[in-house]
Amino acid sequence: MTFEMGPETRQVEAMWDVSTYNYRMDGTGIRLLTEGMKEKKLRGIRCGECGMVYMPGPSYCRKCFVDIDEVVEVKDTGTVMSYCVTMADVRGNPIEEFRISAMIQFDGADTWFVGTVTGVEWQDFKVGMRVKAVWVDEPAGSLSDIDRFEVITD
Amino acid sequence: MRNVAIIGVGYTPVFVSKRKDVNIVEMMSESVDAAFRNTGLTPDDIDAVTFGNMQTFEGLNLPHLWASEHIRALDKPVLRVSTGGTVGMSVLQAAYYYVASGVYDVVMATSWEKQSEGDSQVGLAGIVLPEAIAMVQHGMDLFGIKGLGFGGGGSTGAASYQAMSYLHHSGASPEHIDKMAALERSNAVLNPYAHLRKKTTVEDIQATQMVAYPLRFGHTCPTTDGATTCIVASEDMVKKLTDGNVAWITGVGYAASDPCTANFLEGQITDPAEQMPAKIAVEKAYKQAGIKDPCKEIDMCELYNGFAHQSLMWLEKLGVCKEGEAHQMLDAGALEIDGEMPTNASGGVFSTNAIGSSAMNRPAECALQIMRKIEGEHQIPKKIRKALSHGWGGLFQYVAVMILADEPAKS
Amino acid sequence: MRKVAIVGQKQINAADVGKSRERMLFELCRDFYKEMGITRHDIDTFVLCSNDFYSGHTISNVFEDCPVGAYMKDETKVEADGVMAATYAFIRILSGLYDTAVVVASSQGGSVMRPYLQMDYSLNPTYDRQVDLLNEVNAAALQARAYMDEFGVSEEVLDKIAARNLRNAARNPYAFNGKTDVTPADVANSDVLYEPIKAMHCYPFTDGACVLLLAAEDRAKELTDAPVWIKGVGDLLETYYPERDVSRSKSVKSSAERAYKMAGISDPASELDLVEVSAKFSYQEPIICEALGLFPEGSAGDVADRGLADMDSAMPVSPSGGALGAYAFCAGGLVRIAECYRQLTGGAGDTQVADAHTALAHGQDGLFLQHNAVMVVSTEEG
Amino acid sequence: MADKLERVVVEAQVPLDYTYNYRVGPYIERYIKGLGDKKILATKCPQCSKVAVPPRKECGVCNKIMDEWVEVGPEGVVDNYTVGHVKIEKGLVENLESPALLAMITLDGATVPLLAEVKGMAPTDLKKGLRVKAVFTDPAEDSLADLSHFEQVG
Repeated sequence: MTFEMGPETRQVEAMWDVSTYNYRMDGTGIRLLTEGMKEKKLRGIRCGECGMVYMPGPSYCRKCFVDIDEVVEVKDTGTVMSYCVTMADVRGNPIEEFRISAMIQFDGADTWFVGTVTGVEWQDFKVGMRVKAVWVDEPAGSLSDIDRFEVITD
Repeated sequence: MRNVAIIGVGYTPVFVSKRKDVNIVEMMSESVDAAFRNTGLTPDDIDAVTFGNMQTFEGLNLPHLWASEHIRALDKPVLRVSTGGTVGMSVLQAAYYYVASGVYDVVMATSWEKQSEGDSQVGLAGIVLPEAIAMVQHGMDLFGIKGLGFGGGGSTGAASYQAMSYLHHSGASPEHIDKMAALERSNAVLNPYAHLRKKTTVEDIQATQMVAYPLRFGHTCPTTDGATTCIVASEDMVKKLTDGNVAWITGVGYAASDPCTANFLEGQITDPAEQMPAKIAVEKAYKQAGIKDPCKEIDMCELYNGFAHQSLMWLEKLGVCKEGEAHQMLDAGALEIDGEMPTNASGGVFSTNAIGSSAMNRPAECALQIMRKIEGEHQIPKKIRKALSHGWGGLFQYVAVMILADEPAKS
Repeated sequence: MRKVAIVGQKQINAADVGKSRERMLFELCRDFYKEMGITRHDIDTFVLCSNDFYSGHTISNVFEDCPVGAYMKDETKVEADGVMAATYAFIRILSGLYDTAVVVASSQGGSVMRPYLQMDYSLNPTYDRQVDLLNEVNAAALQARAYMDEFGVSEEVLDKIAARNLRNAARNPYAFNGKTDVTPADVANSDVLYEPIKAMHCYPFTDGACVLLLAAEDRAKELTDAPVWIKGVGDLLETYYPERDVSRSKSVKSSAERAYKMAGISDPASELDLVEVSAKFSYQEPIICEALGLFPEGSAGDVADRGLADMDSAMPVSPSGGALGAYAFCAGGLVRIAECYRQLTGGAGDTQVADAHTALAHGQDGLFLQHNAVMVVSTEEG
Repeated sequence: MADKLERVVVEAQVPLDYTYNYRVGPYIERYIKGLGDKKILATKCPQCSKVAVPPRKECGVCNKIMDEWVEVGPEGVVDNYTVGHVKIEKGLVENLESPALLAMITLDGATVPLLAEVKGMAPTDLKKGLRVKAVFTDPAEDSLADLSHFEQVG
């Protein structure tokens, strides 16, 4: 290739100011979930047609295209669908303590959530393992009311 | 339905991390002018233009307005399509429909990205930031250390869940990802339009930092400045304007699923390695192209692989081999340029990622391979009759496919 | 070439819909499919029309696919005016690969984003955004002045055009900015922004969404007794730079010529029964209509005085109230087509034009009417 | 648990503005350097003789590269104008204390008008055909702001 880039030209700045947006989102499912977490309960929404349980949920079923509003309880145990082990920070520098983040399908739900798993060596962690939520002592109705997950060993 | 062919391709002279010498529209004009040079056409031959990029990556709303004369689209019909990572192919598919419909005869499709003008991480985060903020309002730890919701690993993290699920279901090992990465980086060395062009061994890949196991830094794509233009024409115009050495578009497909990752508020229902839309889209394209046994009939693939494990995954999801066989093909050397199923001979998105044009470079490379007009050393030695190109995007939810062939589909 | 028809429409426009866009789109499409007697599985391809800057999200359609029913379906997104999206959906059906298509356009310019700011982002970032002089309203002022100076049209004419549109909008349940009995004097007394543009000359900030169902001939006849056929389309992009004569619109003229040729229309003024145009500022209406060949160049004063564009005239212009009644960007142009559909199927209620068979819808993007698109629709299958 | 679910809208603001750094390219680069010497540079189409200011590369009408550089102005004629009673800041309309004059000016030797501010005259005096002269920032700042505004000639 004989192409040579021309001389460097100056840079000028411009903004995209996203602080000017008043974003609005469907909060039905997340409100239901976090309200329940005050009582250490996980709640999802079930589609009356296909039976799919969303947690948190949209207010309609993606597949059946109908409104959904049947509240169901979801267990705080689940199965690992996939996971990753964080070994570097956002800038790519290695970190001391590796962290396992797992995609967990909760028992009684068809959706998955990501959570941190502790108490297991990362080399021993596998897809398909069973995990259980470890709750904080005084839940406040927040997604952080579940502190972490641990592997169910029995 | 009319037969439609890609009659020529134009790239910017280089795909690099920073084009400091030109502004956005000047860069776009380079690929457009290259397409005219390569086809011998002039802007007067073009009936309509389709156009696309990821506009928040450059912070520029409706950039086709500013670009009109720079991309030789002045006083022409112009359609702006924008679909995320798939946009390059969405733009080319739009050009295909324009001609197939009979409304236009010769259409130019152009796509680009000048990622150095913005921050790609910001551009990507911009997909879900409001949703993430809403989740933080509900107690989600944005650093993913505690609680329910957000995972580790940043943008590589989301892909690493997909990689792990893929490895689990396919039986491939992390070393296969290293091997695929080294193969594609080595292919890129041969391609003058590739961005990362450094001879790379499996050991080189394995020496890079593990970011989010199973993905290393060496498994991720670069950010690139570049633009690509394709000119498509109807069968009549192929006869009139060319020597007949063109690549026919014989099948197209596109499908959307739900956002498979970071869909915080709506509930995530899909395993990101499942990729049902790939099966839906490709099935339609194969049917249109009259392909019954893709494993045998497809001669080469250009797949959209932002991360190295994806080439293997897509081969299976797109039916080019059976589930779980891609890594065996890799081990057998079938995916190399002179192998049975050359895959990403160009080096793939994994070596060159000007996002807007990434999904157009795939069919463009297939077309050039079919026409045997590859510049550089990555021309596949065997004759290519049918090629599969693929684009991927959104929140892991969009799949676009296009099948190219050395002769038009029989009606 | 196949025949393609519009077989249904639904729209929502408000200053503030009070809903998330997901919910706004879902409710609109849920009710629409029910009314049409179809499910989402009856739709072959979905053409969305929205914009990353208007929604404030990178890849704005990521969260819009599921609410419109496109889960595991063929889908794409046009980032331009809704008329462009409808044109693309029409072309997709013409290709023979699809028999039915849904077009859904939306934006929340009333409650979520600031329309004038988003238009600033469309300016050349290496010059216009740096010198920071141009915006959507002063661009409108400059173009309005150019038209007025070229043809000797007075400011009062712009007031009359605005008043007519606002009165029309008051009779349209889908427009929210209508003003019954508003007079040109009321418009003249509204705040001056950039001379000669006054507040009541401008489109209202709008939350809105519009959905159309398109179908190829056989499917169209199964789906409705009253299909509205798409007869012609055309669009054109002009130069961004201020070197063109903005007192006329070359791109509207050329777009219309393409569409008329396709539709077999030789005398638009007599063959069209009404037009719905996206005049975001009142001065744009005569420029557009003159380029469409409906009125002589520079005749805005005469048209206003003689009521030639009124709802009961021979050439009603935007009986819905047009963009001054509601204009939700991407949805803005699609609503124009939807309004033509309502007219041609006799469902336009208090805005109904008598004996309407053939109509034209217009959409635009950019400053100074840079990018225009038109679609000609008719009840005559032909 | 089968209560009808309340549909919840959550609102969020994202307190960020994203910064972009645009390369101006060789044409605007040379234009800015010219302004520093109090010269307004333009490019000319070899075919239709269009003289574009600010300069640019492509003539879309002729599909030619505009590679001839010419100096235009500093005087020119008002082609079109508007008197602004408001300004628009971040998309919001704000009233101005005193009106701002904005004009499209065709500089001597140019064929494409330039949008610029006009200062130092009464709004009612601003007319089509008025001759105006460029005022440069002194000392130059090496930016587009070096062409400060225009004033009436004489």
